[in-house]
Amino acid sequence: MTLENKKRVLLTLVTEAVVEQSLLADLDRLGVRGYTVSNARGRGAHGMRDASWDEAANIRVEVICKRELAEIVFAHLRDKYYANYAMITFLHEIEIMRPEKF
Amino acid sequence: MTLENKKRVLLTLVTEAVVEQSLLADLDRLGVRGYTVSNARGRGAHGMRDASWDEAANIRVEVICKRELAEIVFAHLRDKYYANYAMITFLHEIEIMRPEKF
Amino acid sequence: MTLENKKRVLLTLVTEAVVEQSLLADLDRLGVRGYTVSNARGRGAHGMRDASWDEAANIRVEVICKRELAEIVFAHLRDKYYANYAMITFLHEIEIMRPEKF
Amino acid sequence: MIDIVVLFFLLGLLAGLVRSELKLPPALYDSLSMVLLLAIGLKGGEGLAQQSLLPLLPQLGIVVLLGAVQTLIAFVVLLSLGRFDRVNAAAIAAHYGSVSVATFAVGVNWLNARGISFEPQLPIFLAVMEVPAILVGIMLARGLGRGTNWQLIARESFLGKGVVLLLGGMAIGWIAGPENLTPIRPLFFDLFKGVLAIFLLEMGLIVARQTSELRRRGLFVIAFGVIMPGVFAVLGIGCGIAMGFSVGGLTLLATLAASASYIAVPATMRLALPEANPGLSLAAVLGVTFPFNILIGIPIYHWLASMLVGGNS
Amino acid sequence: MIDIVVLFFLLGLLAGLVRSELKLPPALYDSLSMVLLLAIGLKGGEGLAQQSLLPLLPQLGIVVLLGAVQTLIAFVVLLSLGRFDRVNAAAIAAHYGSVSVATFAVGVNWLNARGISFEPQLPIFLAVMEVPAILVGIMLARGLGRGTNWQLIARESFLGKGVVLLLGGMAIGWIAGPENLTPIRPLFFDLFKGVLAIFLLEMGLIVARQTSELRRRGLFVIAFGVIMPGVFAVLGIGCGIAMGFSVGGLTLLATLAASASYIAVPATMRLALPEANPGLSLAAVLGVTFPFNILIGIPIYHWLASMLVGGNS
Amino acid sequence: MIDIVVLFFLLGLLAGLVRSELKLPPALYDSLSMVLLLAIGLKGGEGLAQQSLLPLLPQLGIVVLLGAVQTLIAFVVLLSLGRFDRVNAAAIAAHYGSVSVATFAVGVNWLNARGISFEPQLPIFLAVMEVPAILVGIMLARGLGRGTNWQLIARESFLGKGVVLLLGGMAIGWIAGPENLTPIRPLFFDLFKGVLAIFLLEMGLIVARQTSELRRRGLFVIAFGVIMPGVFAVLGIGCGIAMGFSVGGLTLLATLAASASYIAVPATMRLALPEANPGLSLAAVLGVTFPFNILIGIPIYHWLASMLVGGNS
Ligand SMILES: Nc1ncnc2c1ncn2[C@@H]1O[C@H](COP(=O)(O)O)[C@@H](O)[C@H]1O
Ligand SMILES: Nc1ncnc2c1ncn2[C@@H]1O[C@H](COP(=O)(O)O)[C@@H](O)[C@H]1O
Ligand SMILES: Nc1ncnc2c1ncn2[C@@H]1O[C@H](COP(=O)(O)O)[C@@H](O)[C@H]1O
Ligand code: NA
Ligand code: NA
Ligand code: NA
Repeated sequence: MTLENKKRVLLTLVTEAVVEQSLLADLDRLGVRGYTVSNARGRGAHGMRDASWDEAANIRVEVICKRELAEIVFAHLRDKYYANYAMITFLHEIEIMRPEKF
Repeated sequence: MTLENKKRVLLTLVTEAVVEQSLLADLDRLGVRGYTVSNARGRGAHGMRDASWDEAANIRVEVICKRELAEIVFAHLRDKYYANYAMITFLHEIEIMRPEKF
Repeated sequence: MTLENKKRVLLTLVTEAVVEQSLLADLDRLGVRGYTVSNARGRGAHGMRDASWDEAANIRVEVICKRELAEIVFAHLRDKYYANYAMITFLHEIEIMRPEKF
Repeated sequence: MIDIVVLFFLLGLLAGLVRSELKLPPALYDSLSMVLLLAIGLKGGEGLAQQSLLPLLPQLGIVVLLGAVQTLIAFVVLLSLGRFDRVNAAAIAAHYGSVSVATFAVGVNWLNARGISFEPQLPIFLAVMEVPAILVGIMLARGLGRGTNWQLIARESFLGKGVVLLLGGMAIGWIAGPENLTPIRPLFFDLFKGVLAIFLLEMGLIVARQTSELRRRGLFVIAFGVIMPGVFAVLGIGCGIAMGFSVGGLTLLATLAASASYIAVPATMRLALPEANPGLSLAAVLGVTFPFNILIGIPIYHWLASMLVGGNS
Repeated sequence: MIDIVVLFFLLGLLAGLVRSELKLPPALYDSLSMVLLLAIGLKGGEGLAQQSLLPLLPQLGIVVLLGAVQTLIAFVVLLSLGRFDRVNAAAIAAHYGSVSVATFAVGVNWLNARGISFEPQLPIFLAVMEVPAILVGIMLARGLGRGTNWQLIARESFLGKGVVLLLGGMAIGWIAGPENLTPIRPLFFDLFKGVLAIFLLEMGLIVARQTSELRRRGLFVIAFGVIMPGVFAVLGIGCGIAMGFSVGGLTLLATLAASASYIAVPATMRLALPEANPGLSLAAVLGVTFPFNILIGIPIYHWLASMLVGGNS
Repeated sequence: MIDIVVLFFLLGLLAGLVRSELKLPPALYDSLSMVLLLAIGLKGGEGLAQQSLLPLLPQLGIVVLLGAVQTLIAFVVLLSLGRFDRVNAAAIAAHYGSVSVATFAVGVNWLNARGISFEPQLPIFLAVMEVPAILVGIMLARGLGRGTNWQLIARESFLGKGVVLLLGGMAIGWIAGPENLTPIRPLFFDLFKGVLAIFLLEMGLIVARQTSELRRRGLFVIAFGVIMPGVFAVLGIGCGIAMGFSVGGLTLLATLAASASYIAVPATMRLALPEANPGLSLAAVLGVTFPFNILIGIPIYHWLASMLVGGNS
């Protein structure tokens, strides 16, 4: 049995927990249909962020959407957050089942 | 040095925390060799699920397996959970090292 | 609008929480520029690891880097951890925006 | 004067309604509820140690029946007057046939603050009444046996956290007896009201989250959430009189009957009746019935009980 | 003798400096800070219940002004002497114009341990002084209105956890009055110092994390972090004398003025002034000012207050 | 009568064995263990403040030796009678040469409940005896130096949470002295037994998880887990007599010697001897020795001590 899967992209970003509210509001405004958030810690250009207290905690956000929308989100993140916040973003293709959801 | 990597698929699903036990039992029964679970929150067709209490918490489950098994799992999730639970599923190809594990 | 994305690989590993410090020190030494860690639980060849207490907790570590470095990391993990620790590793290609970061 | 622990509930409610940043760590909420359950159990067990257990058996039968009957009544009301479909009617009914620990704790506190004593078996009733409504609710929705994983449901019901801590606490209190409880009194008894206060602060925040759902559901849910507990309280008082309870015991049994579950039942229903809309039940239980009971209900039930039995102790 | 709660701070600091494995669960830290905020609020509300509220209004005006003026002074010092850029100067200044609950709690504990009473409105000042510095700081960096999401900032400021719990606790204490507080006294009052001790243990661990950042920042930050609080304490005592406060009240107001925020302000500044370097402010506030105040500052401020008003109660 | 805190252990054990849903938040477990460690330390430090410290040094030497000898004995037994390979024998031996805070706390509680006093330096022994077994165990498995990251091990051992809180608490208790401890007594001393009770509830749940592993391991592990502590308790009493301890002190030192680590040692061994099977050690330590000690061992050790020294204080 083969299910008919459709292609979408999964955009993942890791950034400072302090921007969660503001970031999710941005995603809503850009037309994203859904997202998943989990807590994370890590290291990068902005040093160690070990989640030992609120200021040093990261979040990991995943968004499944069409590639065009992902690029719009990417551009928005770049313009609004890259300069001043610890943040990485990346994306890759995935197969999904219910294209109407994403 | 190039390691000889093999292909598998990584099936990811995000759903309500309340089904964790039942879902993992299903995975066992379907013949999955392992899985990874982490806590998550998010938004989707079923509204905001912000993990503020047990009823509103999500989990994120990852399963590495062969594509054929992934499709069986996909079909099972569709039949048993899609109608009544907040759930998304997606998959993509990955490279692994120890094919006997997955 | 199309952003010019570059390719990297995302290396993911799931292992015992007890090795976190040692593992992250290894990554630093191998020249990795950053990583993201989150808490996880799961099942695999080493049985159920349900995070019910420290000894039974997993972590999920993600590293974005060039393929060559990923293979070095892979080889190091294989040599140092595979025999005695619960661990899985996998990787796949992703698109990133700021190649100088990874 | 409104009880001080209820002021904490109102603070949480207000903070939630104005969408403040206030959030309690989930681990704190779990810890407090564990202490409350154990404390209620220990207190009950301590009381039981001073009396014979035999007369309890028929009483347990009565309250099991009470829970089942409540579920049936709520089901019929929701189906006929509320025009809910079968499954949603059954699911909501199960919430109302079952009980709420938080409401019970506020009731205990209300009586304690007024020096009114009550029968020590009430905490057993609290543990016992959690379950029957769940089983009746599932049967109302599905009929007997068809496609229901009864084993899973039994585990969720009988081995749930609430039941284990309540009955476990009672067993410990019963085995240890008053004197041996002394060393743990500072934590479980002296801090009880402070713990309850913080717990209710969080309840206020949780209740505040139900308002948008509630607004969507309209008047029937609100009316149901206020009137149904009233009716059940009277039923509870009836059962209590049949068992020869004091005014304090009647008040608490009325409170139990009037209360509706928002922990054990939602979790079990989500698995047993997945088509039922969980938001619907929670809007009624948390958005209407819980605040009604702790703000207005308990004093009314006590007044009713005093009227019917005469005397006020 | 150094206060016992301060010994816990030193233990945490030492453990952090030698990089021990000691870590407190974040949920514990949040729970303790919640209990402290509520306890401080309840105590204050209890006191206010025994006096008229009207004379408070002008006093609130004075402390709001105090917070704003402090922010301005710190800004000018940082810009001119510290040669910081405008945004970083404004961000750091906002931390120092605002207040720290932990420092205040240590001050309260210091006075209690010595049987020195203070005016019950001090906790209100604590709540009120959190906000003005934030607004002034943002205006200093950005000017009025340009591109600032004032709505978001207002929510973060006025509905933050600290303000809600402090004012909520005060309201409850005020409504309930001393007698009705009795049942929750064991948790909120008897455990206060133990809770503060564990809280300061964690503060020690947090402060220890600032040392590497501090080393990079050099002498100016250290000097600023010690001298600025001294200056502000004098300002605070001045305001307190204008309001006719007792020595205890003067000491606490000086402590408030000398203290610098490390929770509310950093979080808000990260959103309002993202170009400001958060590590800079925290190194000064946590690495220098907080330990200075609780180890040395408070006794000095008390001594100063006694000097200026005479008498030692 | 069985101690009430042990009843909580049995409740947790039972709940775990019937696979109930009961789970304690990990943050609660961590918080309780922190309070226990600090309380034990404070109490010990308070006692030490009233005596000279010099005679302690040789005593510390004795208990360090005791821990090392225990590890050796256990290693030989496991290698010869148990037919374990070298690494697993060494790893398990290290657990038994080290100590368990939970067991110690139950012992303290047992003595307190019976009004039996003990020497104040026992908590220091608890801190000191955690480490030597780890070092001896690693050397038994690996020989000296070859490929062992001693720096990492030293950090894990000497700067672990348990050691820091115990010694830190002792230092604070010692510096502050009895009078200055008064304000934090309600939290650390009055709540001690309640905290221990909840802690043991969780221990019961943890122990229950070991049963399947235990079943697989067969009789030798069970026999070892019961007999070895008995032997070590006698060794401990011997050392205690050499140091001229009271019956209470002997009982506690026997308890320490008989107890086996399930926190510090497993974590360190996982890093230092990764080939050792952690499930094996935990099955023996948690599945057999811990319950044996708190249910049966402590009263036996006390009886033995009374026999040997005569008198019962
Ligand atoms: N190369 C990387 N691989 C995986 N995660 C990374 C990497 N670099 C940064 N991160 C994550 O992204 C966060 C912000 O990165 P940065 O802005 O580089 O400090 C870090 O705290 C890490 O959690
Ligand atoms: N487009 C999306 N991208 C990422 N996660 C999503 C998306 N849609 C839904 N989710 C996640 O899946 C959960 C269930 O989705 P739903 O059934 O659409 O409510 C949500 O709570 C989110 O955590
Ligand atoms: N097939 C799999 N898919 C996803 N996660 C897995 C899989 N196998 C193992 N894991 C994760 O990796 C951890 C260690 O695996 P193992 O070494 O096989 O016990 C497990 O506890 C799981 O969290
Ligand atoms: Na009911
Ligand atoms: Na200030
Ligand atoms: Na031992």
